[in-house]
Amino acid sequence: MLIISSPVVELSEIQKGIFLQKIKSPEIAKEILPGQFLNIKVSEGFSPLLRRPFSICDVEDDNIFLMFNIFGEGTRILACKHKGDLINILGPLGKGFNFDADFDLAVFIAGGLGAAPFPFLFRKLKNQKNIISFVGGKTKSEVIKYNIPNYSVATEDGSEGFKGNVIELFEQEIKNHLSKKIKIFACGPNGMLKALSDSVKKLNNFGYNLTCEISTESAMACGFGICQGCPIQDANNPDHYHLICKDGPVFNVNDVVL
Amino acid sequence: MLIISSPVVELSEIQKGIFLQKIKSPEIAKEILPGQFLNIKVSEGFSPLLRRPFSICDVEDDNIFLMFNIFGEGTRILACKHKGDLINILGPLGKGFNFDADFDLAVFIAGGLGAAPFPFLFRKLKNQKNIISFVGGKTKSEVIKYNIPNYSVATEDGSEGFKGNVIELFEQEIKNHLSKKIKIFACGPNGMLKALSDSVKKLNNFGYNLTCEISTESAMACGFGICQGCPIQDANNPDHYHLICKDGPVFNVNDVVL
Amino acid sequence: MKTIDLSVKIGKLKLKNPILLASGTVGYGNEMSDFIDLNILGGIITKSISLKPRKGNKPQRIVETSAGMLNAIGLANVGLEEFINEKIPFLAKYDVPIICNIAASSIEEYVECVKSLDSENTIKAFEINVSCPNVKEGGLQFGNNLTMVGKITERVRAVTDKTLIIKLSPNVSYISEFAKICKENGADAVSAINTLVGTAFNINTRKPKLSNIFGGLSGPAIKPIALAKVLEIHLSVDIPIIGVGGIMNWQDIIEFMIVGAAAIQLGTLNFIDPTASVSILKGLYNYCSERNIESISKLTGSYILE
Amino acid sequence: MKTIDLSVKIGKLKLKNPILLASGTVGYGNEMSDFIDLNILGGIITKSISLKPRKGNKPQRIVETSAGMLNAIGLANVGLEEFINEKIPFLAKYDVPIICNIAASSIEEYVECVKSLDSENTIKAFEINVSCPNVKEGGLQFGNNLTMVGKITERVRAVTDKTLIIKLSPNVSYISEFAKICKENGADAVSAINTLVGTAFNINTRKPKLSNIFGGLSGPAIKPIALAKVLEIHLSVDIPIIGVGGIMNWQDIIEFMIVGAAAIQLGTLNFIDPTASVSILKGLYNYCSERNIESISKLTGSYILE
Ligand SMILES: Cc1cc2nc3c(=O)[nH]c(=O)nc-3n(C[C@H](O)[C@H](O)[C@H](O)COP(=O)(O)OP(=O)(O)OC[C@H]3O[C@@H](n4cnc5c(N)ncnc54)[C@H](O)[C@@H]3O)c2cc1C
Ligand SMILES: Cc1cc2nc3c(=O)[nH]c(=O)nc-3n(C[C@H](O)[C@H](O)[C@H](O)COP(=O)(O)OP(=O)(O)OC[C@H]3O[C@@H](n4cnc5c(N)ncnc54)[C@H](O)[C@@H]3O)c2cc1C
Ligand SMILES: Cc1cc2nc3c(=O)[nH]c(=O)nc-3n(C[C@H](O)[C@H](O)[C@H](O)COP(=O)(O)O)c2cc1C
Ligand SMILES: Cc1cc2nc3c(=O)[nH]c(=O)nc-3n(C[C@H](O)[C@H](O)[C@H](O)COP(=O)(O)O)c2cc1C
Ligand code: FES
Ligand code: FES
Repeated sequence: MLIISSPVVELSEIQKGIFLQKIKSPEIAKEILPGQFLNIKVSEGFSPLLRRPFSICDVEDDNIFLMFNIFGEGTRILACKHKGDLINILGPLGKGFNFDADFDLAVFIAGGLGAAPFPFLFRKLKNQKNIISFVGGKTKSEVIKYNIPNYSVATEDGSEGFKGNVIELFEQEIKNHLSKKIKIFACGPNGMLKALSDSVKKLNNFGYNLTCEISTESAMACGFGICQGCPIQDANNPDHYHLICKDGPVFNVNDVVL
Repeated sequence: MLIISSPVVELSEIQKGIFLQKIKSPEIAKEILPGQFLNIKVSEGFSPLLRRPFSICDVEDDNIFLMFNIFGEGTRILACKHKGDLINILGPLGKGFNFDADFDLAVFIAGGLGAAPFPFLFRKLKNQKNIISFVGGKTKSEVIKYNIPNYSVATEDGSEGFKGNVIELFEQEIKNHLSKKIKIFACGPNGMLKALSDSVKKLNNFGYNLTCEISTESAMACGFGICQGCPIQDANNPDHYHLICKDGPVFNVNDVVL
Repeated sequence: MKTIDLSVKIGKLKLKNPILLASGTVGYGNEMSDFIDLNILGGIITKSISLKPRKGNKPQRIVETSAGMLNAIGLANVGLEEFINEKIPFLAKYDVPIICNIAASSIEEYVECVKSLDSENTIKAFEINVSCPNVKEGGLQFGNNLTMVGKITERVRAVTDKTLIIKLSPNVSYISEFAKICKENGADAVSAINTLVGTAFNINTRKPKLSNIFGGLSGPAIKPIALAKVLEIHLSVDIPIIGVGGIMNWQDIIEFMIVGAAAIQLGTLNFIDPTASVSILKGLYNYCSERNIESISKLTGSYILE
Repeated sequence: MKTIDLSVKIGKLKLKNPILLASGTVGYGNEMSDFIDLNILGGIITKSISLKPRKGNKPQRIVETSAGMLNAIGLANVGLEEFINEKIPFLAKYDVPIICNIAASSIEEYVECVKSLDSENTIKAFEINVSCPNVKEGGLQFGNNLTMVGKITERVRAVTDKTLIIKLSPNVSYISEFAKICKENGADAVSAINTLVGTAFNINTRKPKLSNIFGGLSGPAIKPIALAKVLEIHLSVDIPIIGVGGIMNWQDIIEFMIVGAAAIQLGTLNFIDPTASVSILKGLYNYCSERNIESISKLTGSYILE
């Protein structure tokens, strides 16, 4: 874990309202793994007070990439950084995806900005595994496909691809692949992860054996395990919470209760 | 009184650490008078919370000028504004110098950043009155002479001009002018204004008749008379404070106790 | 445009909207009238008035802090007589309810002030300041003393039929106990909160930044505390609450109403943006309109705690 | 380099410098040790420990506010047994005083905890948390009750000879009364302050942002209040005070010491910059050095009020 100030190289708007920030940070680039995150200080002083957590979106040589939209004050400030401005980064944080494991087909499922961690995961898996992806959003303009391989789209209003949510699409399509050894990697809103979790459990009850890792979110104060601010219910012990920042943000779907 | 967002035209560093900010604000330019001030919101949100008061330094056509150094957070933010950035201005505020009055010789006395209001006052008086100026500072680099006419310099360390404070220099030099009808305009730290006040009173006790206006400072919350945050003792009524923002910032030296 | 009823009631007092300007942050209205039409407001609460004029504390009276400010004005005010003669005539020209805030250093002084002002038609309600942290006598000595707050309420209630509001101190463990005693003694409403006691020192001189040493903390820094105090009162006492503390925009007002405020006061915000009420009114209107809330008063205490 | 003595004393406890890390903002030290050498610190105050493990409150536990944050962790902790077996061995490796913070919902539980821990050599002092705003039992019920705080102090004092610190609630009118009763009952020092009660609501759902509804406000927003509480205690009770609340840099520490703090705690700052103590130590050193202050402890209560 490092705390380091690194310069912005470039900010691009990959689609309306979705920003990709390239930061030169060889130290972070060297260490970080897909599914891990960074806790970013968006301003010099203490306004806003807390750091903001962002998934590592991609890594290319010495550069790291963040993907975000303008959500509130913090992301607004971040989107105003100019080339050369220093950004204070704390990370790499948390446990990322376990992508070395034994599987034939990787399934990416991304809801909205849940697309953020996949470019890096794709970079690590390509040429090694087969990958199919499902990306979803309320409407066409909210679907993010940036560096996501082999994708099908679901939109709730039917403005692009399958009409419905991305988990319904997944359920429909996964049937064609159930003979393979499947590992699902998912990131998105809680509701989506919950639906996915139910879906996977159902399939596994039918005797299939899908592995599924989900990347979860929570308000955070520290991001590295000292504040106890980011609990998620442990599925195996009703008296225990996992910490999303330290034990996660990626969990096996069987280990947590959403 | 207006509240208006006006664009920065240019920021120049007129000498090391001293900034001149040119802002296009025809509405303010039209109304404001020398010695009045503006209360500036330096950031978009509420950090820092309060506006920052600045004297009007100069006016040229539609443009107004502020002069400042980087003192704390607010002035640091102000100095980072780029061309075209909007600055929210509340003003014109307070009572300025009474420069139409009947006098032959205007005497400007400026301590450090107390030089700020004089370029505009000079613009109004030139071609109409004789002016001499005394500018002072701890050391050479702190003396500001920007658009101040006909000046003598005092530095406490003797690095430029007279060695001593600017009021001592004034006392020494004014002797050559006492036959004229003199009006003094002064701006600077409280200690300087206090020394000047004593000096003027001494001379007037000797039978001279110097008029003297001083521009005072105080921490302010509102700048327009509603918070009662900026009192200065009324010289004529021990039970009363004047408000620097509303009754001042310029006072006749006889009206206040420093 | 839909018609949304923005009006609210505080006891007998009907306000056209929930926006009041807080005592000590609007003077007696004249300076504010340079910036906005006072008639758009729900009401104006005048700077605390005392029987005799008060000079207030020596400078320095103001210190900025993180997302807040300390003030130690010391209730500087023109006194009852000048208020009646010089300030009320100006306010009388407007069609906006004037709430007269009163400060005093004895029960008798409160009573005398209210008595002398009760016949002024321009004054529609009294807000009794028992909670100023910046004066030696009265102030917190009263505001943090349950019995005293009860007595003041009772005695003032006896001399006026106008809407009576007690402005509570947040510098107590359980503000709801104070709200309760106000209600029992006949108050029509309570305002929550006045400022919190704070201080700041200059590390070079080692002297206090405020001549009064202690001051009152206001501004966005205190909003979470003010919200908690309003909710605490709303959860246990059935009395109209006027929410105040750190409100900076219309969203904050909705939040205060949800936790129990019937109306709110803008304080520190007036110093930074005296025109804020204009955009705030639009924000309140839109919030209600988008959610089909016909009357904003429905929001009061509409929290869902599960 | 001049030699400046940065050490301070809290009762019998000598600290190499005034910087303690506050309970609940440093866990049990292990995560922080990834960022700094724990040995540079004056001391570490462990997360509140209770007799049995506590799961803590449901999410959401954290809300950011203006220059502050609300937390409602609910004293989530591993419990006494795991603390002794798993956490102390790690802390024992360092040459830094460990202050064990204890939370409980009855006097007996406090006593039992302290008794069980008293023989641990690694623990150099106890900080008794009578002021957590985020739990139903204990917490403020105790912290705002003068008699109860006195009793807890007395009973805990009876079972330990180690330095005993009581961590006071700021949610009271006169914190000095509490400091006084702590002193009378044998406490060696008090910590001031714990968090202030606050809340925040989502205006779309009308639900509280924290599952616990109320939370504790910390961060720079509360600094002026914390300073005032420390000064209030220092002005009237002769007991070492550990200042805490909103400290963000070395200047804040000097300010706390000037108003009366013998040592200080860094809280929320640890979340934002876990390495802060390194630059802070330099700042403290330089401040003293430039002013020829040979021992930083001379700053404690060095205010000039005129
Ligand atoms: C592990 C993790 C990874 C994330 N990765 C990304 C990413 O790659 N791209 C992206 O756009 N967003 C990501 N988020 C969400 C991102 O942290 C929030 O959008 C961001 O904090 C909003 O800050 P703001 O100041 O713009 O919004 P504000 O609403 O002003 O923030 C106010 C407070 O709420 C917190 N907050 C707001 N939204 C969220 C949220 N959804 N989750 C957690 N805390 C929140 C903020 O951190 C802050 O403390 C991630 C969150 C987590 C926990
Ligand atoms: C009528 C008037 C005219 C002024 N004109 C000028 C000018 O032309 N050029 C210039 O450089 N400065 C001027 N000042 C001083 C200027 O307002 C302060 O330097 C500025 O507010 C510092 O803000 P900051 O955020 O950089 O400093 P900080 O120290 O971060 O400010 C903290 C707080 O203290 C207040 N404050 C700090 N210094 C002063 C001060 N000297 N007087 C009053 N309040 C202060 C700030 O307004 C703020 O509320 C003037 C002040 C007044 C009252
Ligand atoms: C400069 C100043 C002066 C104040 N004067 C008074 C006063 O005279 N009487 C009173 O009851 N409250 C007074 N207050 C308290 C405010 O009315 C209000 O309760 C407090 O500022 C909290 O609201 P805010 O955070 O929106 O400012 C004053 C506040 C400030 C900042
Ligand atoms: C997330 C969090 C958890 C805390 N947990 C505890 C605790 O377990 N015991 C305790 O005595 N204080 C606890 N506190 C209070 C801090 O120790 C400290 O008193 C308070 O945060 C004020 O300091 P600060 O403003 O520097 O954070 C906690 C504070 C925070 C922010
Ligand atoms: S965010 Fe602090 S423990 Fe997870
Ligand atoms: S600054 Fe508010 S009255 Fe002068």
